Amino acid sequence: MSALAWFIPEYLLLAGAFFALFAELIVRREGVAAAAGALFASLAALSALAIGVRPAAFGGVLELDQVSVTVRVVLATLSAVYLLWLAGRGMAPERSREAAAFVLLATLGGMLMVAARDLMVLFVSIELATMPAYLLMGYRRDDEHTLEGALKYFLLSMTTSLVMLYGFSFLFGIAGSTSFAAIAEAPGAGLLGAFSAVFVFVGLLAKMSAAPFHYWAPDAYAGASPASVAFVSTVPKLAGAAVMVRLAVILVPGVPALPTVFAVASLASMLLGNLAAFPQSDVRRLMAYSGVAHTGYMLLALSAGSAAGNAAAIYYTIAYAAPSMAIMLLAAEEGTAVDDFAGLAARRPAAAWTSVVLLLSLVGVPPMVGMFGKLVLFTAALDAGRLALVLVAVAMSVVSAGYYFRVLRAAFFVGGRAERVPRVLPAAVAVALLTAATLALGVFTGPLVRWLTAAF
Amino acid sequence: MLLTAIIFLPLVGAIVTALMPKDRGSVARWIAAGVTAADLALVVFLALRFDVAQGMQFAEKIAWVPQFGISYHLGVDGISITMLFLSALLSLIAVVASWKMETKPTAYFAMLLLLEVGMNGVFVALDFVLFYVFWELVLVPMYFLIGTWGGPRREYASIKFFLYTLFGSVFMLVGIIALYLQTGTFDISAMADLGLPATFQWWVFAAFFLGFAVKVPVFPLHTWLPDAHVEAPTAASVLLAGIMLKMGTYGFIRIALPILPNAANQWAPFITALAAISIVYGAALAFAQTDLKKLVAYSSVSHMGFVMLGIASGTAEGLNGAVAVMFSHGVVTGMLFLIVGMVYERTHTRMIQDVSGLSNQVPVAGGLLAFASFASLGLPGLSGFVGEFLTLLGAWKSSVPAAWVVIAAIGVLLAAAYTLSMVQRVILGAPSEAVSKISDLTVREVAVLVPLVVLTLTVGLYWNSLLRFTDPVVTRIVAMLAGA
Amino acid sequence: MGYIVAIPLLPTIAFALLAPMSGRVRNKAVWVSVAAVIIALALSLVAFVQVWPGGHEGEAVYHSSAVFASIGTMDLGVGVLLDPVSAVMLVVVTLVGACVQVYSIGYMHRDARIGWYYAVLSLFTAAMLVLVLADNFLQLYMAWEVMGLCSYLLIGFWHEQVAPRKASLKAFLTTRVGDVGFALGLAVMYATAGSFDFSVVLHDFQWAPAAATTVSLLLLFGAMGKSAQVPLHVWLPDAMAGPTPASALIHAATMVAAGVFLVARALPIFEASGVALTVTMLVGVITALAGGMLAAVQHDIKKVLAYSTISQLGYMFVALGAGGIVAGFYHLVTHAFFKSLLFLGAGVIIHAAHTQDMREMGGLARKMPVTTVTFTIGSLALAGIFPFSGFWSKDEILTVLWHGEHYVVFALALAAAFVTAVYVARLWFRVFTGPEQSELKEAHIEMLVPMGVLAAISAVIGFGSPYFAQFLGHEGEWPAAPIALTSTAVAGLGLALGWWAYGRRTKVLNTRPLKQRAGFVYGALTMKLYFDITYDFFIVRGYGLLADALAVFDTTVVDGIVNGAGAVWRSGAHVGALIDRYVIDGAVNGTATLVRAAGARVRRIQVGRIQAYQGLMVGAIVLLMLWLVVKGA
Amino acid sequence: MTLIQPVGALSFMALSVVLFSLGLYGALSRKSTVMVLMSLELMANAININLVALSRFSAPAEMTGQFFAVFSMVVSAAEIGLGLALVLALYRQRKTVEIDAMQELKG
Repeated sequence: MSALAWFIPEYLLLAGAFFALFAELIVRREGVAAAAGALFASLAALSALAIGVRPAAFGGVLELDQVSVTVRVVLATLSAVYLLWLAGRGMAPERSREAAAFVLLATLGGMLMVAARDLMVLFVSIELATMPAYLLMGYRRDDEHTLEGALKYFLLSMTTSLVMLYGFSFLFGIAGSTSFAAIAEAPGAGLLGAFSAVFVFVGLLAKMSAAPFHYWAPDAYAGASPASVAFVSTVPKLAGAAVMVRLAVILVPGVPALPTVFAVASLASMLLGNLAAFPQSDVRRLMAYSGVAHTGYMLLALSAGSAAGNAAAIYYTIAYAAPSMAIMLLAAEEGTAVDDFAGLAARRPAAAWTSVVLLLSLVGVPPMVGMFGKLVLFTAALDAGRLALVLVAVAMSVVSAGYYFRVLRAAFFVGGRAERVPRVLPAAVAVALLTAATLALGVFTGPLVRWLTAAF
Repeated sequence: MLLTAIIFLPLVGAIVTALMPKDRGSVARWIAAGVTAADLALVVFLALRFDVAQGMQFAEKIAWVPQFGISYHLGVDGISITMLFLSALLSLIAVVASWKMETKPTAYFAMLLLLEVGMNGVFVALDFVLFYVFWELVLVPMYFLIGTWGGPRREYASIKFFLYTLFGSVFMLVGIIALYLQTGTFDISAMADLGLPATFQWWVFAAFFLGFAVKVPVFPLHTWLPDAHVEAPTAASVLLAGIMLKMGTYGFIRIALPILPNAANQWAPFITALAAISIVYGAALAFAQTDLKKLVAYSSVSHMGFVMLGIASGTAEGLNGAVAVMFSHGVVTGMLFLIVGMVYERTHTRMIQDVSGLSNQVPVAGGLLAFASFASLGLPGLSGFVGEFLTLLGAWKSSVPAAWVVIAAIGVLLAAAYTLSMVQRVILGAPSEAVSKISDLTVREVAVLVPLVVLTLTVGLYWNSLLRFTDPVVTRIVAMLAGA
Repeated sequence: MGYIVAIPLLPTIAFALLAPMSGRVRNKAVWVSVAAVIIALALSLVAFVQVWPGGHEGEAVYHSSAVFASIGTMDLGVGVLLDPVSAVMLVVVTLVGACVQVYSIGYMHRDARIGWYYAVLSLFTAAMLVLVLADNFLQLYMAWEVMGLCSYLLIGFWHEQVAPRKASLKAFLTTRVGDVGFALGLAVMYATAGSFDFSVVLHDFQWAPAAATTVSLLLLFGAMGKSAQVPLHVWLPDAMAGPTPASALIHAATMVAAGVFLVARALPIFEASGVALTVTMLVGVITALAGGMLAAVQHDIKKVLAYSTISQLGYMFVALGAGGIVAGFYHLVTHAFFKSLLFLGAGVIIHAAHTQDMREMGGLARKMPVTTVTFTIGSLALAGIFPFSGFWSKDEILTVLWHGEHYVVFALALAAAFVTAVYVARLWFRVFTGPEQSELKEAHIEMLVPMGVLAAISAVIGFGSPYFAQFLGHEGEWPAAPIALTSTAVAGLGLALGWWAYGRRTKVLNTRPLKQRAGFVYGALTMKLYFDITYDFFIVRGYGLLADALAVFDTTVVDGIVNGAGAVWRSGAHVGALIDRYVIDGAVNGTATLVRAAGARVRRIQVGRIQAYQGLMVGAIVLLMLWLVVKGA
Repeated sequence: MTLIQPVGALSFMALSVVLFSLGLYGALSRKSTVMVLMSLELMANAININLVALSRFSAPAEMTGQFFAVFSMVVSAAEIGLGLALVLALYRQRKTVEIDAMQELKG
C-alpha cells in the first residue's frame, strides 16, 4: 500500500465534509448531513485502525506512530459519536448541515496535527483544526452572547497562535529546518532556544485552556450552544495534548526549564480550575473550569518528563474526553443551568444514572475510567518525584467532588419539571456509547497504556 | 471461582432489581432477599470448607494490568472470612428489615445489593487497586441511600459522608502508589514483611492512617458519623455501622500492620492515645445525646476506639480482641439500630424523652433492646465483653503507655453509664404517650433479630467459635510486628 | 463427682426456661426456680458431706475445666473447683437462696411480674454458684459482672417508680467503678503471671512484692466496690429500694460477700505483697466503725440493716487483713445466716406495719410471737451475745487481731462491736416494745418457716467454730476466756445503753434532746458523712456537664473546623455582598464553603474584557521569559 | 569604519521583534476591534519577515523559510477574513465595534 493510501481516513473526512454541505440539497430531510458525516467519520476511524502504525511518509513530514494512530482512532470515533448525536438532536435552532461540515474539518485538522513531524504541516493543521472551532462556537444566532463568546475565542486564540508561530520561526532559525528530527538534534541555543520553546508552548497551553492562558474558555463556553461546546472542549483538546507531548519530547532535552513550566501551569490550572468551578450555576461554565482543572492534571503527567508520564498524559485526556462530551450532550438535551437538571431522576432515570457514572468518572471514583487515568497519572508523577503536586491534585479531586455533586444533587434530590424531552434514538445511542466507554475503558487500561508507552 | 461468585452475585441482583419497572417493588424485594440469602449460603459453604490451619485460601489470580503488576487477586484468611460472613449476614438482615419500603423500592434494593458488592469485595481483595476499587465503590450506593431515603438533613449528611471518606481514601491512593513504586507490585499478600526502609514506611503509614482513620472513625475525624447515622434509613445505618466502619480497621490489620511493621510500632503510642480519647470522648458524647440514633452512633465511635487500642497494642490478645470487637460491634450495633428503627417506625420519634416504658407496652422490643444494650456495654457472657477484655489485656501486656490503658478501662465504665441511662429512660419506667399506643414486634421483625441474638450468645459464651478463625492469622501478624 | 457441675447448671436452666416465657405463663411457672434451687441445695449438702472430713490442706477435692478460648499458646478455661472453702460457700448460697425463694412466694404473690422476679433470682443464684466454684479469676470476674446485672435488675424491679430506677443505676455504676479496678488487676496479673488459673497464680508463680501489691490492691478495689466498703458503699443503702427478700439474698448473704470471697481466694497474693494486707485491714476497720455509726442514726429499718451489713463486711475485711482467713470466712458464713434472717424478718415487719420507718412502728412483740423470737435470735447474733453465732465469729476475729498485736485496730473493732450492740438494741426496742401504732397480725406460714430455719442455724452454728477451722485445714480451738468476756461485756454495755435510751419509755420517745447534745456528730451522720452529696455533685453532675460541654465542643469546634472554615474565611475575606446563595445555602460542609468562597474570589478575575485577558496572558509570557533569563536556562 | 556593513540575520530579527511588539501593543490598546485585527495582522507580518530572514541566513539552499512564510500569509489571510466576518456580524447585532462593549460574558 503506497504512502498515499495510509491517509485514507483523512480523505474520507474531507469527502464527508463536502458531502455534508450538499447532502441536504439532494435529500430534503433535516439531520441527513450529520448522519452522513457520522458515517464518514466512523469509516475514517475503522480505516485508521486498519492502517495502524506506519513509517514516516511524504519525506518525513507525516508519521503514524503508536500515539498518532491511537489518537486518530479516538478523534474519529468521538466525532462519529458526536455527529450521531447531532443527527438525532440537531443544532437547534439552526440547521446542523454546516455544523457537521465544521466538525469533520476540525477532526481532519486534529488528525493531521497528531501525525505532523514538520513545523509547517503542524502550523497549518493546527489552524485547520481551530478555525472550524471558532465557527462552531459562534454557530447559534438566537443568543446575543454567542457572537461575543466566539469573538473572544477568536481573538485570544489568534494572539496565542501568532506567539506560537513566532516560536516556530525561531525554532526553524536555530535548526535550519522545520522537521522535528532536525530540531531535536539542533544544539541547544541557550536563551533564544528557551524563549522559542516557551512561545511554542504558550500557544499550545492556550489551545488546551490551561491556566494562565485559559481566560477565553469560560466566556466562550458560556456563550456557545452546549452541543458545540461538547465538541470543542474535547476533540481539539485531545489533539492538542498529543501535539504537546510530541513537542515536549523533542524540546525538553534542549530546554531543561520546560518541565518546571509545565508544573507551574499544572498547579495554576488545578487550583484555579477547581476553585473557580465551585460557585458556577451554568453547566457550560462549570465544565469550562473543569476542563481547565483536567488540563492541569494532564500537565502534571507531562511535567514528569518520563515516557510513562507522556503516555499517562494522553491516556488521561482520552479518559477525560468521553465523559466530558457526554455530560455536555446531556446538558444540551436538558438545559444548560444546573437547576435544569432538577428532577432528572424522576423524569429520565436512565439519563440520571448515566450522569452519575459520567460525573463520578470525572471525580476519579472507581470503577470508571477516570480513576484508572488518575492512577496511571499519579504513578508516573510520583515516580518523577512530583509528590507535592500529586498531593495538590489529590486534594483538588476531592474538592471537584463538591461541584460535580451539585449536579447530582439537583438531579436526584431536588424536584423538577415533570415533562420529559422526547426520546431520540440516535442521541440516546450516542450518549450510551460514551457512557459504556467510560465504564468499560477502565478494564482495558493495561494494553492501552503499554501501547502508548511504546511510542516514546 | 467461589469468591468471584460471592462478590458478583449481588451485582447481578442489583442490575436486575434496578431494571425492574418502578411499580414492581414487591418482586424487587424478593429478588434482593433471594440474592442475599444465596450469597450468605455461599459464604457459609465457604466457611465450612475453610481450613483454619492454613493461611490464605480459595485464592484466585488473573492478570489485569500486567505491566503495572495489577491483578484480579482474591483470597480469604481467618479474619476476612469472619468479616465476609458478617457482611453477608447483615446484608440479608438489612434487606428483610426494610421489607415495607414504599418509596422507590427497586432503586432502594438495587443500592443495598450494590453496597454488598463493595463490602464483600473489600474483605476479599488481595490486590491494592482492586481493594481501592471496592473501597470507593461502597461510597456511591451509601451516598444515594442516605441522600434519597434519609431523614430531614439527608443531603448535608450524605455529601459530608462522601467527602470525608473520599478525602481519606484519595490519600490512601497516594500511599498505594508509593508502595507500588517501592516494591513494583500492587499485590498485598506479596508485600507482607518486605522490610522496607523505616522513614519510607512512616510516611506511607501516615497516608494509610488518614485513609483508614476517617473510616474507623478515630477522633477527631469522626464528625461525619453521627450525621450519617441519624439521617440514614435503618437498613443503611445497620450496614454503615455493622460493616463499613470495620473496613477501616480491617485495612489496618490486612494492610498497614503486615506491610509496614516497624512504622506500626512507631505509630503505636500515637494511635493508642487517639484510641483512648475516642473511647472516652465517644462515651461522654453518647451520654449527652438526646437522639437515640446519635447515641448509638457515638457509642460506635467509643467501641471502635477499643478496636484501635487492640490494633495499636500489637499483641496476640490485643489483635484478637480487636477482631472480636469488630465482629461483636457489627452484630450488637446492628441489633440496636434495627430495634431503634422498628421503634421509630411506630412512634415516629427518636427523642429519648419522648420514648419511655417500652418493657411494659412492648415487652419483646423492650427485652431485645435491653439484651442488645447489655451486650453493648460489655456484659460477660455476651460478645461485647470478649473483645473489650482481650483488648485491655493485650494493651496492658504491650509496650504501650499504661496511662492510656487505664483511661480505656474507665471507658468501659462510661459505656455502662450511657447505655444504662438510655435503658432507664427508654425501656424502664411508665410508658410515655408516644409509646402507649404502639404494637409489639411482628414475627418478621423478631426473625430478623434472632440470628443476631444467637450470634451474640455463642461468641459470648464460647469465645473460640470466633477466635478459632482469627488466632492463626493474628499470631502470624504479631510475629511480623515483633520481627520489625 | 460429676454432679458438682449440675449445681450451677440447675438455676441456669431455670432462668433459660423462665426468661423467654410471656409474663402470664411465667408467673405460674415460679415453682421451676424454687425446685431448681432446692435440688441444688441437696446436691450441695451431698458435696459438703463428701468434703466434710476435711484436712486436705489446699488441694481440690474435685476439679474439672473446659477451654472456651485459646490465643496462641494461652488457653482460657471455665471450670469447677470443689475445695473446703467452695463447699461451705455452696451450702451457704443454696441454703439462703432456698429460704429466700420460699419466703418470696408469700411476700411477692400479689406482684404482677413475680415470674420475672424468680427468673432473675435463678440467674443470680446460678452466677453466684459459678463464682463460688470458679477455678480461675477470669471466670470469677465474669460471674461477678453477671451478678452485678442481676442486682441491677432486682433493685430496679419496681421500675415504674423513680427511686428504684435511680438506685439500680447508682448500684450498677458504683460496683462498675470497682470492676474497672478488678479488670485492670486481671490485666496486670495476666501480664505478670501469664494466666488466670488459681493453680498457676496462687501456688506455682513466685510473686514479686511490687507486682503482688499492684494486683492485690486492684483486686481489693474491685472487692470494695462489690462489698460496699467505704468509699464505695454509697449504693447499698439506696439498694434497699428493691424487694426485701431480694435484698436478703443479695445484700446480706451472697453478692456482697463475693468481695470477701475474692480476697479470701486471692489471699496468697495479698500475703506476698504484705502492704495490701494492712490496707485491707484499715479499710475494714474504718468501714466497720463508720457503718455502725451510720446504722445507729437511720430511721428506715432496711437502711439500718444495710449499714449493719456494710459494718459486718468491714469486720470480715479486718479479719482477712490480719491474716485470719478462717476467722473472716467463718464470720462471712454466720453473718450470711443471721443477716438474711434479719432482712426476712424486716420484710414481715414492714408488711405488718405497712411502713419502713421505725418511728411509726412499735409493740410487735405481743401480736407477732414467732417473728419476734426469730428476729431476736438474729439480733442477738448480730450483737455478738454469747450462745449465738455472731459471738463466736466476732470473737475469733478479735482473737486474731490480739495475736497479731494490732492493738489499735483491736480497740476500734471493740468500739464497732459496742456501736453494733447499740443500734441492734435501738432497732429491737423501737420495733418490738412501746405502743402499737397499727393493727398487727402474724405473717403467712411460707414466710415464717424459712425464718425459723435460719434462726435455728444462727443459734446452733456458733458451737462448730473449732471444727470449722479444722475443716478449712487450720488448727482451731475454743476462744480464750479473757477476749470472750471483754467482747460480751462490751456488747452487754451497748445493749444497756440501747435499753436506757430507747427501751424505758411507755409513750413514743422524743429523741430531740439527745440529738441537740450530739450536735455536729449527729448532723454529719444524718448527712451520710456527705459521701452521697459529694459524689452526686462532683462526679454525676460533673460528668453530665462535661458530656454536654463536649457535645457542644463536638458540634462547634471539631465539626466546626470543617464547617467553620468557611466562616473564618468569610469574615477574614469580608467578601460580604459578593457571597451568593451557594455559600449561604452551604449544602456542603465548611471545607466546601471555604473552597466556594475562594472560588468566588478567583472568579472575579474573569472580568469579561478581551484586552484584560490579553494583557494577563502577555503578562504571564513576560514573567515566564524573565524567569528564564534569571534562571539562565 | 564603513557605515554600511553587510546586513546580518540579527538586524532582521531585531526588526521583526520591533514590529511584533508594535503589533502586540496595538492589539492591547486599540479600542476598535477592526484595529485590533489590523495589529494582529502586523504581528503576522513581523513573523513572516523573521521567517524569510532566517531562511536566507541559516538554510539558503532549501528556502523552507520562504515556503513557511507563504503558508503563514495564506493562513492569516483566511483567519482575518473569518475574524472580519465575526466583527461584521457583531456590528450588525450591537451597532458598535468597540472592543469594550463585548463585556456581558463574565464570572
